[in-house]
Amino acid sequence: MSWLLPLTVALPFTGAALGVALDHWLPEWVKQFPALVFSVATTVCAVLALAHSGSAPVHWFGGWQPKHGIAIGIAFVGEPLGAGMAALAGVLATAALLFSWHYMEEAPRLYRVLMLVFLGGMCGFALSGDLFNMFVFFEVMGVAAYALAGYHIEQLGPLQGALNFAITNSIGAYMILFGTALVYGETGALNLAQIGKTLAGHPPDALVVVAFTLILVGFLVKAAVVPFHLWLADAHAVAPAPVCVLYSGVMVELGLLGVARVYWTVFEAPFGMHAPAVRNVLLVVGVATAVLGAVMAFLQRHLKRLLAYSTISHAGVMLAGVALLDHVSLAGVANLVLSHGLLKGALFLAAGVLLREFHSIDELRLHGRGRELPLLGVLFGLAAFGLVGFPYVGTFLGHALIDDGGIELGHSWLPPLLMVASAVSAAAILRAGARIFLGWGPKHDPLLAPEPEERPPEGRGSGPLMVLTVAALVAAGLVASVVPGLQDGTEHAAAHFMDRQVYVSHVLEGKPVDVLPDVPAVVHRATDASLAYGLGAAALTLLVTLLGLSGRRIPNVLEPPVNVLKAAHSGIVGDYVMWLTLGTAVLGGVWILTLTNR
Amino acid sequence: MIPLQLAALLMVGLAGTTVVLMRDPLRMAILNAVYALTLTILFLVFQSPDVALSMLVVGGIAYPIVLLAAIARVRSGGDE
Amino acid sequence: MSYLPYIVAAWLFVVGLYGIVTSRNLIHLAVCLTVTQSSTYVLLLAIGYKHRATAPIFYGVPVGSRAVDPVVQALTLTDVVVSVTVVALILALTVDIHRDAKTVDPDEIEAFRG
Amino acid sequence: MNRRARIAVFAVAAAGLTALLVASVIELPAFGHYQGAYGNQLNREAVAERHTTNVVTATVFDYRGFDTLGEEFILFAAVVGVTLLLRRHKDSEDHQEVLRKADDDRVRSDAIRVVGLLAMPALFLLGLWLVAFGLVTPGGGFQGGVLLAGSLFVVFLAAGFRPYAHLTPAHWADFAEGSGAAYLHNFLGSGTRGTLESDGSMTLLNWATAVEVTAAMVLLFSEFLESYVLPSVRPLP
Repeated sequence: MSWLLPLTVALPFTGAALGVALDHWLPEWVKQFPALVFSVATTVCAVLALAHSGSAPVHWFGGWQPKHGIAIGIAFVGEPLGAGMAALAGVLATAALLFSWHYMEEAPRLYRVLMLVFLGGMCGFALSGDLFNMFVFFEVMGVAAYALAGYHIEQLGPLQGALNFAITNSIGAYMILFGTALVYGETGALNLAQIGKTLAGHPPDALVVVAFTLILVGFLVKAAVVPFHLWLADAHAVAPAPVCVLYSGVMVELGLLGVARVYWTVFEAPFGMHAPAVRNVLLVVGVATAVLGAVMAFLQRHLKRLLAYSTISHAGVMLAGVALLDHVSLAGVANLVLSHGLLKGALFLAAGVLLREFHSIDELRLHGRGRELPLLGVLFGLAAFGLVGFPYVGTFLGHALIDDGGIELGHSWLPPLLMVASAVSAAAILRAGARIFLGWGPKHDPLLAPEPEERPPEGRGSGPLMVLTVAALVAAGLVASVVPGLQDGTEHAAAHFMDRQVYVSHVLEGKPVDVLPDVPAVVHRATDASLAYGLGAAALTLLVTLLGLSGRRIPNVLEPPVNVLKAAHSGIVGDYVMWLTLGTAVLGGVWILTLTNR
Repeated sequence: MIPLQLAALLMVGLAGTTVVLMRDPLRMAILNAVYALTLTILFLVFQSPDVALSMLVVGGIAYPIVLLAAIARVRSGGDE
Repeated sequence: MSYLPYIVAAWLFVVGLYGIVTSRNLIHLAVCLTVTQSSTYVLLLAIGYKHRATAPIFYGVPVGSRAVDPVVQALTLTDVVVSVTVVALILALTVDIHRDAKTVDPDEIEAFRG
Repeated sequence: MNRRARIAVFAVAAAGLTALLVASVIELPAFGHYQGAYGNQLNREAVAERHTTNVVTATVFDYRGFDTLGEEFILFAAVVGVTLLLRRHKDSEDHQEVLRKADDDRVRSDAIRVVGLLAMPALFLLGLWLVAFGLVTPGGGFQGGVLLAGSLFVVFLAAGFRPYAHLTPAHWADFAEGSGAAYLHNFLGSGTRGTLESDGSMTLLNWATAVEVTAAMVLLFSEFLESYVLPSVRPLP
């Protein structure tokens, strides 16, 4: 079934190309359809690829199979985690396009064409098994995403958001390329399996460590991990809501997929002996991201910006899960990506409905006005609740598996911290929801950052199609933790994902694999610890939500650090690039000292 | 390393630095074309004629057009 | 001496970043971004170079002659195209920003705080 | 963070980054002593397998053709993105109106006109030549495409915006860009390797790339030119 894999890129690209080529020759009413048709077709292909991912089919473009053990072409590898990401991208892109059927009134054709290119870029990145090809698709995603961020060209905010996004992510891409060049110089290979094979037994010298750092940082910029996260809130706050669905639900997570993929296929070979050095650094970075994102989310009143910081917080939790370097936690990350993507997508679309109905997206201005939309309020509340990690609801399975992995590896400090982070970020969303849809809490709150008003789209009214899309995403997201067999399936997939030797022999020598042996379709009982953390998170969420609605001032002690935090998120791209450079230098420095044999 | 390569490399390093240090956009656009030319020469002496050609057309046609149009647009500012 | 090309590449990367961090003009900033990117061209082509070798074009040269690496050249070609696209996008944003804010100084655009 | 603090911290960070980069590159194989297997194998086999003498082109259009597909869609997305960003508000102006308002009274010397009119066909032919012989000698669809677009741009320099706009109607440029990009999906094709028809497919791909790049560059230049020539048609919101 390897022919399915290239279709996930070819279909959206063809749709985009035809959309431009035939634009002047098609009647107006026909134009709506192609984007949606191609998006649905892409989703079908990606889901089929996921269904057949048990044998992890490998597609060599142009038929250029490896010769004399050397990869000469570019390969797509349809292993379950990559195919799953492509499928999620397809589902969310389809939801976004459905939602925007009546949403985008300006330049809709350009918008749809860019969405299709964006989708193709994400699928290609998720499936590619070639380091340089990953860079190419990183840029395809990037270029489409930068332009979409600046969609509202008549306002300054979107322009600056798009600019910060484009500059920081481009620098990240060039770091990836610099690292790729170093790797190519050392190994003479670009295929991930080939590089991994060549680097096996190679000592971790400065070249390998720096190449790893550069490639990792490039992906972490996309994944919005502290201190590389600064662009994300700016870009999310201003991009059209349906575009945010793809940013938050897939693009950020693809950054983490990139990290995981290059680590396990390539760098695990030279670093295997020093895994704790990699693990500890990434754990610290992940937890810092989770906590900082949650705190910043709590300080926002601009709903989309609030959701954006909550995404940063979740990206931190996911990075912590990857950082444990353990297959159970990696399976947890996969589950978290799925449930978070669906629920966060629903929340962004709900924010889009609010923007259209009330021409504002400011939590305080919308105080109580959401009472006109009870159904949307219920959906909003359910989606936010799903992000808490309450036992067997929404993101629970992901959190539980990451916690289990952490405890098993002796990092018992990790679960409480992640619990606090997810509780605070969920509380921020629930607080906003309670203010908007229930009219609870005061109308003024000095805690929240002042925010420039976002100018709404021209159109008014939301229409049932939009709310229906939100409802479908919420429903799918809430049950993601109790899909029979999902836990076992992702654990097998994660274990395969981490097995470099099997990957190498499978890709280069065509040795068959069976990634997903018949798993029983059951839902496992969660461990007592993860149930306790789930309940704890729920209690804490409730507490923090009420605290947020009480209108209390923050204690004076906390004011300086909060102000420093706010000031660091300055919106000035020079600052962002400074942080990017500093973060790279520190990460690389730490790893040079801990990873190299000297 | 042959002397030609050494000279081309030093010119690239120098021109790249000058481009960054030049703060006037119009002069920088011109310097950038010079920088592209030094890169073209470097690629030629690195035995990469395809890349050199590509750099030449990009540095000689594409960059100047978009840069000069943007500079002119920004300079003429405030006319609306 | 035999590492000079790589050192020049590293230098260009950092100099470009310096330009971006200190820039007072988005057009200048866009060009600095291309300087950062040009470091990867130099690095890639330097890595693939071989002494006393021809270009990988066997036109008037017998097949089997010692030739430099063709793969890095293919990668650099893609890289050059990417740089044009990014510059074009950033300049388009710059033109729009100038229309709205009457400035192209990244430090003076203040759409976001906190 | 104020500017000075930013630059001070950056200086420290940049010193660290430079040290890292230098520490890594000096462990690369010494300049000129590269030994990688991948490129050698292509150099050995491409000429016989692909019936082309330019191995770089064979890599670009065949072995790693999928990268090129992605690359062309980066260009494609950038052009669509620039069109989106530089669009006139709510499409209130149609193309004819744009042309009517175009400021075409710039004084141009006859010398420029003559040079331009001589240069344009020369550049155009050179562009075609670069594309046509890209599989044999240096050059190819991308380089030739940029040059072709550049030769059309000379019309703007020599004769003004209106003739340039008539020469590059957006509908047809869109059509060319889109269909060129659509054709490039043949990069995905498999099963042609080693046969005579395969170099035929490379030729077609090369020309499709040229069409796509020319159209993309023309659209890109036109967008920037319109924003320059027609500043006043864009109303402030």
